[in-house]
Amino acid sequence: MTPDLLEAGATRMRTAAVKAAQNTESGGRSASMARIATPGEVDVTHGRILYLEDVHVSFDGFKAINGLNLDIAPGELRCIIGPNGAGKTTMMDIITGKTRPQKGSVFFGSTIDLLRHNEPQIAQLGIGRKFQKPTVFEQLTVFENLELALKTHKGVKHSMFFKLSSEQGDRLAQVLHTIHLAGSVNRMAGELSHGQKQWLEIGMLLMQDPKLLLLDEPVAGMTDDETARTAELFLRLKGKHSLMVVEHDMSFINTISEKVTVLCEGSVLAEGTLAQVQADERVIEVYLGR
Amino acid sequence: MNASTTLKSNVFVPVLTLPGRKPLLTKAGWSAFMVALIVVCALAPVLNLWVAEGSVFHLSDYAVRLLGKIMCYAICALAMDLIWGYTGILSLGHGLFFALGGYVMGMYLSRQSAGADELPAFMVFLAWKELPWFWALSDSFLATFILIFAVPGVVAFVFGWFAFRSRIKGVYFSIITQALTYAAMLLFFRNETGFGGNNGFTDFKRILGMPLATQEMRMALFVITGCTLLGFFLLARWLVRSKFGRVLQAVRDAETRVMFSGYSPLPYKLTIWVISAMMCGVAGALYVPQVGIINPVEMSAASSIEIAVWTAVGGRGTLVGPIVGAFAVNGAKSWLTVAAPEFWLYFLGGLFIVVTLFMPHGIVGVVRKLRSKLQGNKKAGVA
Amino acid sequence: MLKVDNLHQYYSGSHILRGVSVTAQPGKVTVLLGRNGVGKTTLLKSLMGLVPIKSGAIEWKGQPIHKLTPYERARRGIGFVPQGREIFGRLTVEENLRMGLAYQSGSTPIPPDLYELFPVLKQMLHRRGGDLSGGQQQQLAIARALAPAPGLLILDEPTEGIQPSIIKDIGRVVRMLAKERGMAVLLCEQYYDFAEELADAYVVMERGEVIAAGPGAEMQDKGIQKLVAI
Amino acid sequence: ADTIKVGVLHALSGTMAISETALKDMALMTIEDINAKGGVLGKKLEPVVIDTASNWPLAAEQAKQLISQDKVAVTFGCWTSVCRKSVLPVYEESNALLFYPVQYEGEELSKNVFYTGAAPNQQAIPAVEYLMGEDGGSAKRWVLLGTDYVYPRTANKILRAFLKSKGVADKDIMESYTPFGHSDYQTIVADIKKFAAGGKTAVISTINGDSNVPFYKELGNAGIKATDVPVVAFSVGEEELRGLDPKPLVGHLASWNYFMSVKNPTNEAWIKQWSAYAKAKKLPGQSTKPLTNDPMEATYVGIHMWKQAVEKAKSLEVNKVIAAMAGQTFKAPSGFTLTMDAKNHHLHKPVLIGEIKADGQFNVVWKTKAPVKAQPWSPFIEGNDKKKDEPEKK
Amino acid sequence: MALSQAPAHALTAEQAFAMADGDNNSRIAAMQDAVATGDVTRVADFLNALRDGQVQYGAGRAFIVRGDQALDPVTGKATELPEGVDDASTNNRMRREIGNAQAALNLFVGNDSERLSAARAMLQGATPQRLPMLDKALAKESSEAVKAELEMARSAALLGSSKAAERTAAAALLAQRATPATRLLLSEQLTQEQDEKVQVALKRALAEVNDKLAWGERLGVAFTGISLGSILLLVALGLAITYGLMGVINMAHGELMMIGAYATYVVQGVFRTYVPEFFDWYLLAAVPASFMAAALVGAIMERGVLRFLYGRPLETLLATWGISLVLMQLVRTFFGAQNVAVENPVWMSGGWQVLPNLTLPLNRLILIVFAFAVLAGVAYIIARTRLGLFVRGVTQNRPIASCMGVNTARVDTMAFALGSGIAGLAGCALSQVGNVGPDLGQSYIVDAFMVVVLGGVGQLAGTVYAALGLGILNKFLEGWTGAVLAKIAVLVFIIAFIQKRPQGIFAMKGRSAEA
Ligand SMILES: Nc1ncnc2c1ncn2[C@@H]1O[C@H](COP(=O)(O)OP(=O)(O)OP(=O)(O)O)[C@@H](O)[C@H]1O
Ligand SMILES: Nc1ncnc2c1ncn2[C@@H]1O[C@H](COP(=O)(O)OP(=O)(O)OP(=O)(O)O)[C@@H](O)[C@H]1O
Ligand SMILES: NC(N)=O
Ligand SMILES: [Mg+2]
Ligand SMILES: [Mg+2]
Repeated sequence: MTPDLLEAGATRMRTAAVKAAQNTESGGRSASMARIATPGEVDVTHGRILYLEDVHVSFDGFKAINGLNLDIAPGELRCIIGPNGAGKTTMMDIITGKTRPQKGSVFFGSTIDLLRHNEPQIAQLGIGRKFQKPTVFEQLTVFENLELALKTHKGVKHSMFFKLSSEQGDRLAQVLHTIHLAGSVNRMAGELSHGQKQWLEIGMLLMQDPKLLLLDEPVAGMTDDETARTAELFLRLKGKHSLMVVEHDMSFINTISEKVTVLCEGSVLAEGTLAQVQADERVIEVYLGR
Repeated sequence: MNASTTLKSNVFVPVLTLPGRKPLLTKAGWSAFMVALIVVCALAPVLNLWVAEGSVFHLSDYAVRLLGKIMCYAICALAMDLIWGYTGILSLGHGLFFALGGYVMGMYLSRQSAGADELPAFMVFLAWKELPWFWALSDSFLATFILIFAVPGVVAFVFGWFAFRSRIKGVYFSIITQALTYAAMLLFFRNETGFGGNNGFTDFKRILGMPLATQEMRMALFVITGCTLLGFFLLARWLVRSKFGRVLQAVRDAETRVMFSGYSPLPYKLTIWVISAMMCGVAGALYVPQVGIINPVEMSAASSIEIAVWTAVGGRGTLVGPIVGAFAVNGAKSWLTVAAPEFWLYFLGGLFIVVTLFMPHGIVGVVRKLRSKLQGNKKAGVA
Repeated sequence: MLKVDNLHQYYSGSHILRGVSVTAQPGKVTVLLGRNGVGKTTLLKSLMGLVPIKSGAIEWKGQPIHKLTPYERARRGIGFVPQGREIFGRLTVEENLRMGLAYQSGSTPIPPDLYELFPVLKQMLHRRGGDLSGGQQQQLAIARALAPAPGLLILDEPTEGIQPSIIKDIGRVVRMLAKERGMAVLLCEQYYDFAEELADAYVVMERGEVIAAGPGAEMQDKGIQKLVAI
Repeated sequence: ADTIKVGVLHALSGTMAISETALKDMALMTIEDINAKGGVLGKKLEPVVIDTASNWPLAAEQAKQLISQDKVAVTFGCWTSVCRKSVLPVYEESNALLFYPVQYEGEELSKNVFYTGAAPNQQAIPAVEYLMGEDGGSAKRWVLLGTDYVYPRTANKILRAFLKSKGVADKDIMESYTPFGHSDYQTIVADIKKFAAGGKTAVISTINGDSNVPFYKELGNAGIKATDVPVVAFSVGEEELRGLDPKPLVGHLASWNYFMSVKNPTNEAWIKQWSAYAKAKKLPGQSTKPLTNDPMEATYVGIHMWKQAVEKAKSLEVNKVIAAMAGQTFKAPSGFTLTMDAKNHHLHKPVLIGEIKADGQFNVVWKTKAPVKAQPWSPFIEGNDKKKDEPEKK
Repeated sequence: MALSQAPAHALTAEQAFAMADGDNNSRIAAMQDAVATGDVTRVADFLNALRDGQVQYGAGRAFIVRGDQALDPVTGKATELPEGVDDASTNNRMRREIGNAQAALNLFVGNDSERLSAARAMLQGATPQRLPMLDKALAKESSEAVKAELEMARSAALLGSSKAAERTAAAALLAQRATPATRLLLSEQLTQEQDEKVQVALKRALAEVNDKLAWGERLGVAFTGISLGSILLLVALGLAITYGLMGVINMAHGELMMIGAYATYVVQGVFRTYVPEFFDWYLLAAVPASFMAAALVGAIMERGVLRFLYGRPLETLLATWGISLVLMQLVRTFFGAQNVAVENPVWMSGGWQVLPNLTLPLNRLILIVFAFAVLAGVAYIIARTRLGLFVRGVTQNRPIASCMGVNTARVDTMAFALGSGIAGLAGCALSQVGNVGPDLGQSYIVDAFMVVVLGGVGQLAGTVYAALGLGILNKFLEGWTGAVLAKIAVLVFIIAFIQKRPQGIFAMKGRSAEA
């Protein structure tokens, strides 16, 4: 190699290093591509399982999330409320890797930077999500839906030779029972009614056995009775799992909540017990109505 | 600790019979499979080689050739179904993989036919002095055998890796696969590329040192093709029956949900894409010695679309369907171009229209419907 | 008046509606209650003509409409808010509202009072429907159905995903539309308190059949909430 | 059987249908004509028509069917070289007979094929010589323009070697290829214009059928006149001009072994016969504007020669017919008596050069005195000097 | 050469015969002789006849035969045609010589514009022998413009002079006139120039000419790119509706174009037969006819087949594939498998000379304008009319649109017919630049899909960018790598581009993209 070539190479290395040092942002999808999800436990020694700091997202200039700060403790059941369009769903999109924020940091435990992972990796790290609009695999049976969601190795080779163990089968049966779909195991998910799909999606989440559950309007379209059962289920999960529940159903929130966060225009408007936030004038103004 | 333990402690769990793991084939399925195997491996050779030519039971050489060719097409259709029917990715580029397999085989056959140290004929008259680098190894059958899988596989892998990584979906994917084959076709058309231009490779004389044009060799190729088809059928069946297959179907229905369930769609799509491409490559390789020519027309847009057409006519998302479709469409084509050379396109075009309008699930769908109706009637009769 | 008589409906072999009869009077709000999967949505869809019925009759303003196509029913003044919002995701909010006015003449303006009810729509007039938040989409779906001032309004779980203050507004509007404009409202609802508050009449379904019906005032006495919860 | 089956294997659909349909009809007319005159060996000919659909592997399969199922005595067919190449092994392996009626690149000789079209020396080379001469415009610079496939590439290879032997330097040759079905010739025409500004230029076009229309239309638009830059084509005949407004093309040239416009009684009678046939059968296109061209003539000649050979051999047996073909003569519509070479399975054919006239016909401006013997192995291709001028017997 | 003398005498029968019979060399000599000595009008008339192939000869005499009347070239009066006459054949060389001879005649007797073009023609094939004639013409020439041209022709002739100084001077003068003709003259002289000094002068002149011409070439490339782009745009616009908006993977799109092209052909035939005097305006009638024909076929397709397939896009691929086979075969059955001829009307033939080496063909110019006019129409309908709104709504959610009171069936039919009609317009346009045959559509279908998809499905603006972008890119590459590699490169570009923008140029972003 000639000296000037060497020189050029050295310059390139230096600039790359500088760039890497300056690159405080996540680097987007490409950054996470090369990275392998760090296996193992989430570090919750600092008492936080989820941690969002100063997150910003805008869509063509519209600020959907605007300096959001939020954290959740392990085992906590946190309710999020807020007006339509406050940014609740967008926040979940950010946590699960679907939307990349322009700015801010999102950590799972104190060590895992979620912005450096893509959706499947985040799911495997232990974050499960239920969508606002129920999404299930319509062309598969209820059983197959649950089986796919099952927490297990999700690689290609493994799935080719996968066989349901009896223990896993038991778990599947329990979940089926929990979501009241035992009678529909062999039905195509696409044939279920709206409410049934909601349950199936919750069931899939349970199969996934995540550390953190993000639930976007889980009781929308459920009867009061079913709502009560859902509440019961969530309360049972609480403690072992961390839950973040978005709902507009105040009575439901009332049954499950300890701490409620009110989101408005992309940032936290108020936080406290339900009674506290319900008494907050601003919350009444923008959300509850008089 | 997990949800199950939480649940266990609180909830009464009734005994529930979960759907068991289904066998690879049903009993009837296995019988049908064995029959097919016997027909291919024993009956056909006997009828062709040992039954006298005048006899009504004689299987003509022409028929052997035709059926052999269609079985190659059936492999393509099967491959297409894995990627399209089960994974929801419509490839308009499978003709490329077929052609690549065919070209690998064609190179070997050309070398065999030209003799040990000679250049293939078309190179001689275009004054190539020596074989270009990519012809290396083409004189070895073992290398050829490996390359038949490797070339389409590697091309598919590289292309698929980029495309799936960029999350190219739906028609966008279809169109770039079309662009890919189209570009490859133009490249292969050029004489200068070194693959015989638009004539491609023809006039093969020997394979493995044996003459190609004997009845026995044709029959051997036929049997190999038939066994390959049946083998691929089982492989495909096993794949779609496994959880792998269900993940593919899930990708087809709701890719986002798949990701949020912790699966990375990329390796799944890539795996089935590469398997599918390799199957097509094998089909191409089997096709070439039987048909006697490989040229860039196999890479034209229409050829790839036709593969999709066979699959759809037979019944997408079933495994018997594409095979039935390949036989039905190509059989009709071979028959009608002779029986009604001026009108056959009306029949064929009409067939596609009728199938889509009245048989949304293809021929197999119609058969299933009839069968369930029959069974329904039977049950009704019993009750 | 809407009169549904002995409706039967099947989804590929399974009997979903088993002889449902319902009426909805102009000027009154009729609420349809029932657990998940009993066939409420199916009933409402068959009223619009979106799913074929096997037998039975549907009458609106004294004329049978069950043979008509959905658009003909719409033109007879039936407005529909489907479950799951079903707005036109790639059309702007304004275009969505224009679609609501499809059978009106081309120059019909979008009624300004819609914006009073749902101010967010005015702000987001030129955003694509699909980009809206879930609740905003629901508001859009309701506004779209109200735009042509239909004589019969069919609502399938309209409060789903909507913030409490707006639910209250919607309740007020529905009552106003029934009382002041004489609209017949058929409302399918899971949110029991909301339903009870609005109901002039109620219908409870179970497994594709009507198991209870009566005037709204009797709901509490008859323990309808319990009935739905079992 | 009391009839003799003969195969007619042409593309009636797909890309090549444009050219080949007329050959199928010509074959049928000739067969009908022969039957009307008593058939062959006292038996009627029965044509078996097959549509290759421009799909060459299918053609190979169909050829097999013709030979083994229909047991035809002979096949007349193919247009493209790739079609011929794909059916060739079938004919050789079954020892059957194929008559191939189209000009081609040579470099082939099969015992089972008779080539009634031109080899390069019967078409391309005389055309170039003409353009070099004073009457052709004394061209000094050459554009070799073709569709990118075997025939143009080979033809141009031969021509380049020929031009070199005539002292033309490499920088005075521009070679350019377009993909199949290319329809936008703006750039190429502009390039020709630019190239032609460097000296007296002629264009040798081996553009494939379908692309000719856009090419010539562009040529006309760009105002390239034949008096400035003549274009001589080897694949443009009367049929191709049918799809064109010939007025802007007047003076551009083609080289063939036959033109419809040649004046002689044989041709007149043949054209009349064809017109009557086209009208009677209501052949689309042909019935309103009957046209004949070189490959049609080659088809016609081929069928007649085969009949003569069969009658000479008094047998349909392939080897005997092949032997009897040697030296067959036939008075062709071109006005010449064509002879089948004793050895190389190619016809001795005259070469005619025509300029396009405003009515889409050709004005013959030059022709050979006598038929020229074909050189399937062009001496301008290295190594061909060692090749034998007859098929290897099996 | 005797051209220097003004012609005075009459054309003789011998001269006429000598021009018609014999080998071309002697005929050309005879022609030059006649121009020099013959009667101007008679010689001009005879030359015209010779050029148009209206001369016959026999028995030592030549005749001008127009229609069924034979004229005596010497007198111009009617005469008897003897038996056994032959056509006097005229090939390119003869035509060229006739042109030169006519120019020489015109130089002295023509009106202003005839003299101007004659003087221009003198630039070609200039030899020093012409000098006396040119000098003579210059001497009596009154028009400045013609004089300037003659000066140029004089320099061109001087380029072959035996004096090096004259050659150098001529080169310098010619350098001022940057045309392909001067370039040809200069470069030809350069190949045979011995004198080094003159070589330097020639090279300088040539460089100067090339510099000036380079601009024309660059603009030419840009124009060809835009032209190709406009064709791609036309070809893709209909598909942008039937596929982009309605989601029908319309494999018969090409055949709808073919129908438009055949409709044009039929209209042309009707004009030729019934109103030949208006033949040149047939295209104006063909435009609506091709639209209607294709729209009708489209409407039948939609009513008969496609309406049963909404929401099953892949099935539409299969059915329309079948329809395309049937349509192609129908055309073969009725019109034959051959191509048919569609002529450019006179007002679309020829070109507009912008620079000496840049002529923009009129038919291409008109097509560009046409393409953008169609685009404007489509954009208006889609974005501004209720039909456009309904189409977009209906294709997104058919059942709900019908609940809004939209007659979805009618909207579907109208939209599909509109898209098909636009394909028909594209076919009409293509008939002016390419083949009209049963396969017309097949050659464009792949390109059409590439353009629509590259632009972003359902994005009209994207379609425009993609069409023009691909056109220009293709033409730019073609000048550089040749047509085959350019096409391959463009395809590879498309593949690479989609990697960067998986939803096309105008990707729909955000949630609505998934909806
Ligand atoms: N892709 C996008 N383009 C433009 N605006 C968007 C996009 N995605 C979301 N928004 C806007 O961002 C805001 C936040 O939306 P988000 O769905 O997070 O609200 P939400 O709190 O979940 O509301 P809801 O309770 O109604 O579900 C809304 O105003 C929405 O219109
Ligand atoms: N497309 C379909 N195919 C087959 N079965 C269906 C289909 N759609 C709905 N069903 C079944 O019909 C029944 C009634 O469904 P429907 O959607 O009307 O219930 P619903 O009362 O509206 O429930 P929810 O309160 O959950 O919205 C359910 O059992 C459902 O599984
Ligand atoms: N043989 C030819 N012209 O392809
Ligand atoms: Mg939300
Ligand atoms: Mg419902």
